[in-house]
Amino acid sequence: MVDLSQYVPILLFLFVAVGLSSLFVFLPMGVARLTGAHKPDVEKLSEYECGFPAFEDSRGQFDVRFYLVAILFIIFDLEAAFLFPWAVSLEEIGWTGWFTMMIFLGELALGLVYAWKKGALDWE
Amino acid sequence: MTDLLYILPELALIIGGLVLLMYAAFAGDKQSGVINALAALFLALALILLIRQPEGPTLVFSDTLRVDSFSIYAKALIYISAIAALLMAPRYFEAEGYRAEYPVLVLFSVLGMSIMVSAHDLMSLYIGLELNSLAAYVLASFARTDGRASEAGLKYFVLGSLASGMLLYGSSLLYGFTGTTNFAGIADVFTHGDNLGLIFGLVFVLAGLGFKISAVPFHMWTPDVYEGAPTPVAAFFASAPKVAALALLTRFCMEALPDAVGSWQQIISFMAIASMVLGAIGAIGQRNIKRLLAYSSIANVGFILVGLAAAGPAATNEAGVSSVIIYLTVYVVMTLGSFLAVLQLRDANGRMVEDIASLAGLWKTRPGLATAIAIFMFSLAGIPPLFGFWPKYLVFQAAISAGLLPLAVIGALASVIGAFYYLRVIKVMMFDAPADVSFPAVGGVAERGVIAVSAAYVSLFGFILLAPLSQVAAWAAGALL
Amino acid sequence: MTDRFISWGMSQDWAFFTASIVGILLIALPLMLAVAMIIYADRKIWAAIALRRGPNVVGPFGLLQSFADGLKVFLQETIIPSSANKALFLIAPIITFTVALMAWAVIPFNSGAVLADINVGLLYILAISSLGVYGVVISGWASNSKYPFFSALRAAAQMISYEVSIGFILISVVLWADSFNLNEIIQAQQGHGFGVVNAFAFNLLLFPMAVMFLISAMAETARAPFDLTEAESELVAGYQTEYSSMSFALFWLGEYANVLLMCALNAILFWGGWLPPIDWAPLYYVPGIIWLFLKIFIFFFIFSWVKATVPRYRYDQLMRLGWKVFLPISLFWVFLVSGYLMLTRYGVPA
Amino acid sequence: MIDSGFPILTLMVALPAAAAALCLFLGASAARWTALLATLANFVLGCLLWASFDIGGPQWQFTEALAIYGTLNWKMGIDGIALMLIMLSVFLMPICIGVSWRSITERVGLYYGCFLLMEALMIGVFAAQDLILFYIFFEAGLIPMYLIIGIWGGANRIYASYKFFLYTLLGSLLMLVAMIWMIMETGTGDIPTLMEHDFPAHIQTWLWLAFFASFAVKMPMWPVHTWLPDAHVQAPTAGSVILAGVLLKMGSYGFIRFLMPMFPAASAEFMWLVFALSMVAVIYTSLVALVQNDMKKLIAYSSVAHMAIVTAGLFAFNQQGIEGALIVMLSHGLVSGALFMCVGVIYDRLHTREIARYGGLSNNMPGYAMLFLFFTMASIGLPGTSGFVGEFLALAGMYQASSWLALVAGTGVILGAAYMLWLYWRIAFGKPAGEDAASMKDLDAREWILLLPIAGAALWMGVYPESFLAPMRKDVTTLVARLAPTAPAGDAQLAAGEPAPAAAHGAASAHGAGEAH
Amino acid sequence: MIGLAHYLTVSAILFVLGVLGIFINRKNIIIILMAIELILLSVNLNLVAFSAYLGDLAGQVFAMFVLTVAAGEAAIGLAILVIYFRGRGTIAVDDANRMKG
Repeated sequence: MVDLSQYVPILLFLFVAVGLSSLFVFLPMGVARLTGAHKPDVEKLSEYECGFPAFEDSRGQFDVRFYLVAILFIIFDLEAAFLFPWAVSLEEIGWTGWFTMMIFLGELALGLVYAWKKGALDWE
Repeated sequence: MTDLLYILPELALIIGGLVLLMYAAFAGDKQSGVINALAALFLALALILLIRQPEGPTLVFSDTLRVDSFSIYAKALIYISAIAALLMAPRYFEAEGYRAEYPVLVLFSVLGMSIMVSAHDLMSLYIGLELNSLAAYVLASFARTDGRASEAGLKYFVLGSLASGMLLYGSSLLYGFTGTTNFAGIADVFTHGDNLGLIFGLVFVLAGLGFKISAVPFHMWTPDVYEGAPTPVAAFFASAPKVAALALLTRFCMEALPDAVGSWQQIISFMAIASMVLGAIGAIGQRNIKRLLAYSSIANVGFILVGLAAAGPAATNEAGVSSVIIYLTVYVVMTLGSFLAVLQLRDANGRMVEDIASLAGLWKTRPGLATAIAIFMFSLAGIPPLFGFWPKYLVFQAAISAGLLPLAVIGALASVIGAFYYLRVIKVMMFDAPADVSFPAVGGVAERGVIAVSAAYVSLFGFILLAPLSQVAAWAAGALL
Repeated sequence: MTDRFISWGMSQDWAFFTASIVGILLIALPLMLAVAMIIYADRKIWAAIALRRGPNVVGPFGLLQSFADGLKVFLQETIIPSSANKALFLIAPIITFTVALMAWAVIPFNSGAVLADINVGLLYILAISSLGVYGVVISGWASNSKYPFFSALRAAAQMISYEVSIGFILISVVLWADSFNLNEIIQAQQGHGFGVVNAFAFNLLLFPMAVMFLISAMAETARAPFDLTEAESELVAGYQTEYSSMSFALFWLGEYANVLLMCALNAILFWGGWLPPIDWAPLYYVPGIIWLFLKIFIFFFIFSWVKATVPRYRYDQLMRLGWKVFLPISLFWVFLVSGYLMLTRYGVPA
Repeated sequence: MIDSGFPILTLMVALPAAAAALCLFLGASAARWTALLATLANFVLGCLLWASFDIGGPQWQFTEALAIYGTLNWKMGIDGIALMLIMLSVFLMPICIGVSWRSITERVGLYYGCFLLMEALMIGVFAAQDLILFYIFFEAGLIPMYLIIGIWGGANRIYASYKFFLYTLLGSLLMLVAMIWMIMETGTGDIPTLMEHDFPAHIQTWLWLAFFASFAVKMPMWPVHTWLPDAHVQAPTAGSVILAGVLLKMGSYGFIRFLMPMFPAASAEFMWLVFALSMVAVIYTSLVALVQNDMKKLIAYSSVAHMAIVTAGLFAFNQQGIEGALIVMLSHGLVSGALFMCVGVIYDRLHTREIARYGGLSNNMPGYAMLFLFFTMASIGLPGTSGFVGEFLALAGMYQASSWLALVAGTGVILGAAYMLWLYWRIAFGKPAGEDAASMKDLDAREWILLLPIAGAALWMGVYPESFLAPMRKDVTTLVARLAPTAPAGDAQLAAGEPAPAAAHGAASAHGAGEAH
Repeated sequence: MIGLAHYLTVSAILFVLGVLGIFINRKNIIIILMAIELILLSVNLNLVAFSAYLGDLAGQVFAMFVLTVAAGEAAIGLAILVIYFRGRGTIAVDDANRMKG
């Protein structure tokens, strides 16, 4: 198997970072209880809505365009996954590899053109 | 670069698909009729290129694709049924406005099927399958305003993805335990016996493919999708992808698992029995004709799997494979004809009539159509002298010579159960007093011509073409042996 | 550093472990300090451009302002709205801050001065920075309040939109450097511009990418003029609206850590990283870390400058810029750069 | 007469088939005439066929063969038995057309199309010399019959048509599997070859059962006969005629053509089963017939009883038994068809088949009463009618095989006399059940024309059965010889001390049939 | 040390979780989409682990394909879900029952 030891510092970093941020979140909560700053009441704990009590559930329907962006993102971001290994191995795969990827990119571009013409990229 | 010469039909489909996609994007839905015709033309072009293809067998693209007589035949069948599915579409969508993406999606889907039937590697298998499926998911929910269509699309998507997941999981195990994704390489490893990992892989792959061909117990999506999807889409689903998936399954079994016959034959036999029996039983209570056809397709897949199971032993390879091919050929004609006929069923307001009970007295208003439907139904039931009998006979024959007598006997019993619901359609059309629904004649001469031709083909006339059909099937089957 | 610990009598594994922990602390603690200072700098620059004074009360020249703010939020009460999903509500700032720190693990501060010298450093950064969006989305969802929710949606859409073009932009750099390792990318820039300038940005083909990357970086970190996620007039404080105390501060810190990271990436990918600007021997006597910090600060200045002067984009303009301008251009640039490299490096096809 | 190379059998199949296709597109009157002309033409062809048949010549005559694909061949040819059954079909067909001349007013084209198709398929069944070809003809008959019962049938026609279709399909699909197995095993689907092929005994058992499943349903034998009364009652008159007249004969033809010569050992093994079923059928269905209120149902049950005599006679495995069974088949084909037509005649007038609604018809319909009486007598087996010859021969054959069987079958014949006579008594004598029954008109010209030929044929068969027996005799001898090695000895040899086969023949000639050649 | 068997075990667990997620989940269709992704991820884990174990690149190439196709699949799934939601106003699994039989 591949030697993963060079990733160990990253793992350690993860532990440290999580520990540090948890500390930042939870320590003040404890401190606040000690100092007496912790005084919750109903009004304080209600969510913010321009000074009014909330009218309706906040997680209502939202614009379908967000979904559209998500869909487009999935496609275009993951197609890039093919580009990364390609980019660093151009030397080995040569012109065949280049042409292949260009055809792929061309199709991707056609997809973009289609989405564009269909108005998927418009926010209005 | 010479590899490209072997995929000219596929290239035609890709380029056609992309060009039409752009055309669709720029010209809009007003041009969808033109795009539909162009897509059919591209398919015809692919068909021509296909016929001119060297019959090989040739392995191209690092042995991931195999071009041989089997793939050529299966592709021809797929292209022809796709053309038929395209031609029936515009009129169906007339009411809500035909959209130009439909033919493009069909092209892409067909491209995926093309890759499927040529696949000689787990990767190309997967890519082909997904290319087909992804387009198919969209096609299933193509009628955006119809709640049933989106539900059908959703169900198809979820279960189809689950199927791909299982297929992939099996593929990954096969890859891991054989060290290769190539069919020939996998076959090599199997010659040294199998182990648990390989068997698991095999089972998962077959289960995944079982979903795609809607074999029991992986059939749950079929009735819903057939009912919910727009009728031309259902017709398309019932024909071309079935051919592709079954051809793929056949190729996979014959090329990757020739030495694991004992393992896959059991699975296929089980699926065959379950599909034949449950397909027949499930259809009995159906009131919607599209659902009925869905169950009929499940049952028919069961019969085809009998042929595939029979193709296992070396002695009956050819008989089994060619029975599968012939069954597919005839089935495609029957099912396309049936769906075309169903497409004719519109009431005075132009709404589709799918309720079987509303067909009552169809014989009075549309005698020709009723006769055609009756022919298709009897043929699907496999009653001689209609041609639908012949493929059933062939798979039984193959099964018996492969020593799978129980399959043939159960198949025979299932045919009787199956005959029951086919008879019901005929009964409603021919025997019952006319319902209130009137069926004005719709569709052009071409559409009715296709119905007539396919009805003629599955009637007695099929036997006239028996010899050439059998020879072509033997030629195609020869590539896998 | 590992070797030094070994020489102190530690076993190989322990030495590696200790060295890593020390390295982590050497990154994380100064980073937090830097963030505090950079917040101060931000306010000062902004004030100066607006002809105001900025913070000038706490400490000399107001230098301790950030620390005072920090102490204040630390002692504040942490309010968790009653309708919020409590666990998620608290996890969101942790994610944001953790991710903001984690990305620094592969940033080279000097030749060899990198915590984890992995061969796919750039991919790592892309991956980690993509995770940042989770903090935002989770906070918006968990708050169960309208403004955070909408803000989170906007933020998510905005961040992922620009991530796409960032991905393609980076391909151009990777093509040229032929590596994902950040150190190797930096080294590939030595004498790149006209044989003397240590920067990809002086390459005519890559300069547009450098500009686009800078702009995308601003959008990715939701800095002005792309700070639509917390456009006060529309969304109050965006996804942080319901947060208070240190949870709020963590978003804040994370945001600035990300800004610094983006500045560092700009410096590393296009402006030579820890290399001196000119490929001239005397300059190499100055430690690389100084050059890097200098470049980071210059970029931060640019960030602040833009924030102070450029009016905020509308959301549709933002999306249009990402999808209709940057994406096609960067896509085309992949073709251009790779084609150029193929011709120059590997010759005309036979 | 007919050149041996002339494909007359194909022509006889093709002519009605083509006419059937034509009828679908014709109007009512044109379709009627087309059907009539086509069936008459086919009858003429049939007469030519009979006239050219070389009695005592080769076993298979008028053979033609055309390879279609693989083991499927268009192979036709007939022996004497098939000839007689084809004759029966072509003789009954124009009469059927005539029967429905007025009663069918809806979808006339389709109706006659179905009938003509039936004719083509029936001739095909009897002439096919290829297993699969036979199967195709055999099975295809389901479709037109399903439509005939379902579209033009009585009130409960849907149920009857389903039952008819599914019962017969179930049986024949099992037969198909067995056929495929046989083809795989021997590499040929040629029926004459297979008739001489010796399958291993244990396999014969299974194959026999599969074939039996099909033919027993078609025949129909007790207890799978239940579709028949329903089908008969619901079918239009002509449908009943063709069903009783020819379709049932397909089952017994299958016994003679397949079950017995191809699997002699299994046939001997299952002799007890056939006998048992036949005995039950004869007694049981006769008793059931006694209590029927519906005329058609009564005749339908009588058909089951008659067919039981056929099976019993066939499985006696001797010349008399089989010849008798064949004559019963032909006779039943004519007589029961005629009886159904007689029912149809009064049904057309009163639109009910309930026996109680009629009575005293001999007063207002003397001609009808006379003909009905004749057919009743023929059905009972009065000497001088066709029924007598067949039943006597069959009983004689049965007696050789098993005296008990003969006893029970004889009882059945007596019971048959009882219910038929009682039926006649209730209808023709006594007081009219009502005004309407009393005012019915006697037979018109059309009905006379239809019924008289059948009466003539039945009479001919009763007086000079040799005309019909002669073509079949050699085939029966061949069959008996084929069965001889495995045939169990009967318990009642008539002529003890003499060589058994000779004695058997002697018995056959005893009642005047004589040796024709 | 973590060996092939560990990877396979984790992958198998993920796979089973994914399948169960599809069948047991009766709440929300989005969860089904996630379960599908989980299945594909388990496959990828398998492929990459095998690839590393065998020293054969094919597995990683396969994994890339799976990844990309999974993206396409997710996109299409989401699109269909949006259409479905628009028509039905709910994405509860139990509500997907307009067709029966």
